[in-house]
Amino acid sequence: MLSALLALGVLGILFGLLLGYAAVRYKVEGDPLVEKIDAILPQTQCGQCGYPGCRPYATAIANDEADINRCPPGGETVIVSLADLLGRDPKPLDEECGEEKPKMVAYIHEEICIGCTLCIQACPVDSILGAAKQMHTIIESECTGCELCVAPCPVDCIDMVPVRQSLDTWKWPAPPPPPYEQAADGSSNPQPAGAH
Amino acid sequence: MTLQTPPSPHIHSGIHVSSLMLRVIAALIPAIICYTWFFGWGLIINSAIAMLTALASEALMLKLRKRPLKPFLGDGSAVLSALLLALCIPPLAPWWITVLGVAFALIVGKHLYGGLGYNPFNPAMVGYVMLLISFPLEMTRWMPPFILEQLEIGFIDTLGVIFFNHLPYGLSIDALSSATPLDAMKTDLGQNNTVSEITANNALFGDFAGTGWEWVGTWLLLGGMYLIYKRVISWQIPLAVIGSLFVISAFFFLMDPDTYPSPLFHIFGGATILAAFFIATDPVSASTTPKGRILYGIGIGIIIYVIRAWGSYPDAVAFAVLLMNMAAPTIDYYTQPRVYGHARGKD
Amino acid sequence: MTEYALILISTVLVNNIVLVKFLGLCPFMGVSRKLETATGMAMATTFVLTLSAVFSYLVNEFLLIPLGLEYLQTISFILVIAVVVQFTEMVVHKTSPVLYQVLGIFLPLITTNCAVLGVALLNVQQQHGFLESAVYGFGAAMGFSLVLILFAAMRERIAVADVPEAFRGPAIALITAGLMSMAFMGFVGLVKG
Amino acid sequence: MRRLFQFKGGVVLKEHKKDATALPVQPARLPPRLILPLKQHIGNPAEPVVAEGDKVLKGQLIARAGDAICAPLHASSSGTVIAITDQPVPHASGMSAPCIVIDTDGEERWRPREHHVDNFAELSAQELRGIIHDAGIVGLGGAGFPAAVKLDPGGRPVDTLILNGAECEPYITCDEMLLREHALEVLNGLLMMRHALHAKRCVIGIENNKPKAFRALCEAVRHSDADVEVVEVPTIYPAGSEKQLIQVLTGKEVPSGGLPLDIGIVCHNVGTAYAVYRAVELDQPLISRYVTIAGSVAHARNLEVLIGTPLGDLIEECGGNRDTLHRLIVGGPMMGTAMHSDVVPVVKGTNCVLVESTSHDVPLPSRDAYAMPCIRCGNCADACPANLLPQQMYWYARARDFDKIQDYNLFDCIECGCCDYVCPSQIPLVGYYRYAKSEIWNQEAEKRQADLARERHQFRDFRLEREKKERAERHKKKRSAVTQGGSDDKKAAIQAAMERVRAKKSEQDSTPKNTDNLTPAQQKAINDADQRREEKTATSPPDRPQ
Repeated sequence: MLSALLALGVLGILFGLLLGYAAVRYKVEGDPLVEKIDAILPQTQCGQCGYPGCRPYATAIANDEADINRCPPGGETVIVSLADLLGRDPKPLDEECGEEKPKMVAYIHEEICIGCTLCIQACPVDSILGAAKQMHTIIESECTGCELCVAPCPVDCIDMVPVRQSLDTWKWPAPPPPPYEQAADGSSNPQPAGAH
Repeated sequence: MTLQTPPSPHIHSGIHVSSLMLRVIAALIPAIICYTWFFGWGLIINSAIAMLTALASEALMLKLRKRPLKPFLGDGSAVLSALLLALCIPPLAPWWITVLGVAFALIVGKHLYGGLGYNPFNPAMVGYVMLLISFPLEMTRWMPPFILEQLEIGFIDTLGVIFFNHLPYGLSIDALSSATPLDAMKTDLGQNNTVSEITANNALFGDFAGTGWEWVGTWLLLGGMYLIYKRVISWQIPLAVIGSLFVISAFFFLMDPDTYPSPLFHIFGGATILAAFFIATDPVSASTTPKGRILYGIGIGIIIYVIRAWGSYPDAVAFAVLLMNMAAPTIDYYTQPRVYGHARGKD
Repeated sequence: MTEYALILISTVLVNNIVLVKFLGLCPFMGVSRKLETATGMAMATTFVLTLSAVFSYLVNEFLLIPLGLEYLQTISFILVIAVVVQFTEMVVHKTSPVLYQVLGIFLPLITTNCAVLGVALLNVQQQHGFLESAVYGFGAAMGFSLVLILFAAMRERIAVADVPEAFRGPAIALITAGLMSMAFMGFVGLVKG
Repeated sequence: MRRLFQFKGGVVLKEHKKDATALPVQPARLPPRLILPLKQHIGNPAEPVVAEGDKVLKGQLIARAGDAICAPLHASSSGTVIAITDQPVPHASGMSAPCIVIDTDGEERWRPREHHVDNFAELSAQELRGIIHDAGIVGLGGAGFPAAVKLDPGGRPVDTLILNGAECEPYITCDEMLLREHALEVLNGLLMMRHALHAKRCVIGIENNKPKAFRALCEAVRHSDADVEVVEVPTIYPAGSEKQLIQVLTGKEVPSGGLPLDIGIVCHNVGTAYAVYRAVELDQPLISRYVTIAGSVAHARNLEVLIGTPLGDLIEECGGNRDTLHRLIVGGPMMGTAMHSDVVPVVKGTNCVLVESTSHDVPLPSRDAYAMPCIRCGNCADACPANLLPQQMYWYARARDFDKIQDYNLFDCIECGCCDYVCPSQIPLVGYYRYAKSEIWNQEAEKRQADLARERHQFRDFRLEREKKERAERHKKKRSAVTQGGSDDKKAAIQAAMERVRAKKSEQDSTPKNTDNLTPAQQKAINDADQRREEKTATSPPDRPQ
């Protein structure tokens, strides 16, 4: 009985030393994964995912505190690429965070704006031009459509406008789902969840 | 009047999936006639049962998935799979064998994966392997060609055997059936007598392969050539299968003619030609890139020989095809052709 | 020499660890969603399996048998495997962090992978020598990797197929694995013994 | 004789070219209204130089080219500019774009001639390119890349200049008729382009199903004994695609993502050569071109059409019925785009108008519905001239997996439609590839925007940080200033403040403002107010500190 304890004890210590040495030699610092996740997120900094911006949400995902389907502006493409990166199952968007809308841009009705700079402080990407008591306006090309400026405005002069489509930004539509996927009684089941 | 605006191109060559499948079925007809000439009405009856089961199970699955029946039943892919499976089943096998095999093939082998175009395995082979493993006895009860037995089993008697297991003149089923040439070769080799002795005294062996079987093989070969000429199947797979089988069997045959039969015997024996031209070239489960098809065919040829020479199953065509079906996605991934404008090396 | 070749062929094809002996099924199902992660997992498992087969033989031969402690085989083998896995985990975490993140729980899970322990115990059961157990370990790992990579490529294609609603995901994967093992039954009897 | 090579794949199509080449080419009727889109080329739109109501002459410049890749625009006929607004333009989306609309006055009065060149050889390459640029010439093969830019090799050697007369799409015969009737002018245009490029060799590629055009070209070359090779290439679609024609004539392959210029080759359309000739020799800008009108029209033919003519006018002129239109295609049946309405104008890149009426008398046997799932038969891979794997690309496009599809080199696809044509399951493959390409471009654009947004967000955090630091420093400085100086500093600070207030106040009282040249009434009002103030301050104690 004693020899059994002795043998296993020696074995344990021997391997412990080996692992200690390996742990030192293969030390890992920093976590490049947060960078990768942040690169996928759409950077609207809107906070709909419950985190104050995309970077905090990325770190939360990296250490498994947050799920990957809480980003409405990113919508399905972000969820699928996050699932791809992290090897998880893509889940539909979490309704509680909002639903996926076409890209919007904020617009200030200049006749109502009183120049109170509340929206300027709220904008996460500084895309509102203006100063105290001066006219405010939104730089359309910089606005990410995060809607954070709509709430603070005391006179509600900001509303969201869909982005204007021009000939260059026009996209070819996806070909219609094949007729054989429409059931015999006409109710077409959705495009196969081929997206994984 | 709103103009139609589909994306280009606006014209089409007019070939349709069903025309492809019907051509393959047509290529099988002469071989079936020759088969019936040698081995009686068993195949015709089995084919009829198989096709009926195929259409029934396809319709059932399409109904379950709420899909329109019209385009799918008409495309002939289910009928083709059923016909190929019927060709691999012994002619006098009981009817429930055929029904079970075809139903399993189509439901599990094809429709569980999403129907036409999505099944990774060849449905006919899935059904055949399931039958071979589950009912070894019925599946090895083959028929010798009639000219050897000097007795013809008429149509009615064959029906009787298949449906009611009732045999004419009180014969027992075992008296009637015999081993296939491949089977006979494997067992006799087991008792380590040489190939030449085996083929000499056993009437089963015709001039270069099993009697009867060699003619069926020739007709299948002609059917296969017709399909290649009509560009219905790619030439790479049959050439690779037969070529690799010929090379490896010739190598071993030259090394030791007594224990390893001749390449011709291997090629015309069993279902090699049927597999090379009709089963392995099923586009859905095979590899799609030109280089990939050659690798896929070579793989099938080698596995057929390995199992026939050292394995325990006499005719390993089904296993070879399934194993290479398994490897097809990986082969496709690594054998992409060089695209226009890309340097030779880097892709 | 042919004797080692026979062992190799028999462990890779005839009695394949996953499809014939049904060992190591949980990583087989878990990691085969994408081809890249499957190749990563295959390499990691090969590394672990071969090393642990060799080390467990050494531990058994020079520690347990002289002291007559054969009954401790399982525990000591698990200890050996745990150490090798921990070592591999550090190496993978250092060399490719993305693979480390994507393998996630399945990397430490190799410790509990029944294929690894199974190979170690089978080595002892079949009284394999040092070189034989190494070849046996390597063969088993090759068998596992081959089947895992083929299965991953197939699953990537099936993932996009129009599979009926009820069979999507693991269900169709299990059916495919079943058909694969049916195909592998063709090799039965290929190698006598 | 030049050795010909073979490109992989391709399909043999039924030509349908006989009917359109029967009648000779004549100018089309002058349309009452011309619609000239500002962007008829690859690059930025031109800037209008005319305003509503201006009278313009035929050939007069109406839109200037900006500095970037652009081509100027000229009035196709004399008339008055009635509007510069958004009009439907020939594009797959059916959307509108800014156009100049001119009502023609029927006089067709030309603008005065601006330059006279008797021998182009004396001009330098730069001057020649200037004339071509000012004439607004773009590639007439259909792409519409400004020709002047393509004629500028930028110092790199040009080994071969290829003139593309292959015209492999069915129904289209505009290049063939142009070669039959103006072979000499096209040849001169080619020599001019050669001069601009200093190309060593010139080759004209033409399909062997156009014998008359080939003979006319050989005749022209013999007549002017120019060292130009006229070569017949086999009639396999898409022989007319730039990459495939280069492969057939030279055996070289254009590097993926690169230009033919990278391998010393420049390829131009025969129509462009003719336009270059007219611009240099006859000082005529690009205002008209040969267009084939085919399909279900009474008599299909080629017409010389003014740029900006609405398609509807052409259809009526050739006896087509505008009310029974089922599908109206600009371009050929393989790569042409179906239009949303027949009011869109002919632009510089329009080479053919293909009409299909609801009576389907001239059937375009297209596939109406998408028939069956893909059986991976590989017919498409055999037919693909770029040697791609269309069945794998379709598989990932359908699954919307846009990274995997790029592993299969999606962007080497030239959208020729061969795979679509031979697919037994009749799947709209090219539709899927276009969808995937525009999604990928869109994702890349969004990625650029996201990176920009991240930078702005990081800068904002940095700015807030900086402001907080500054505010904190200011507080520290102020607080330290107060605490260090002890009480006398404080009194001194108060004293200084008092001084400042008193100074400002005295300065205020001493100088009453604008009290000069007052009317007596105003003066009296001020005095009363001052007087009241004295009484008030005298009686009530000063509540406010003085």
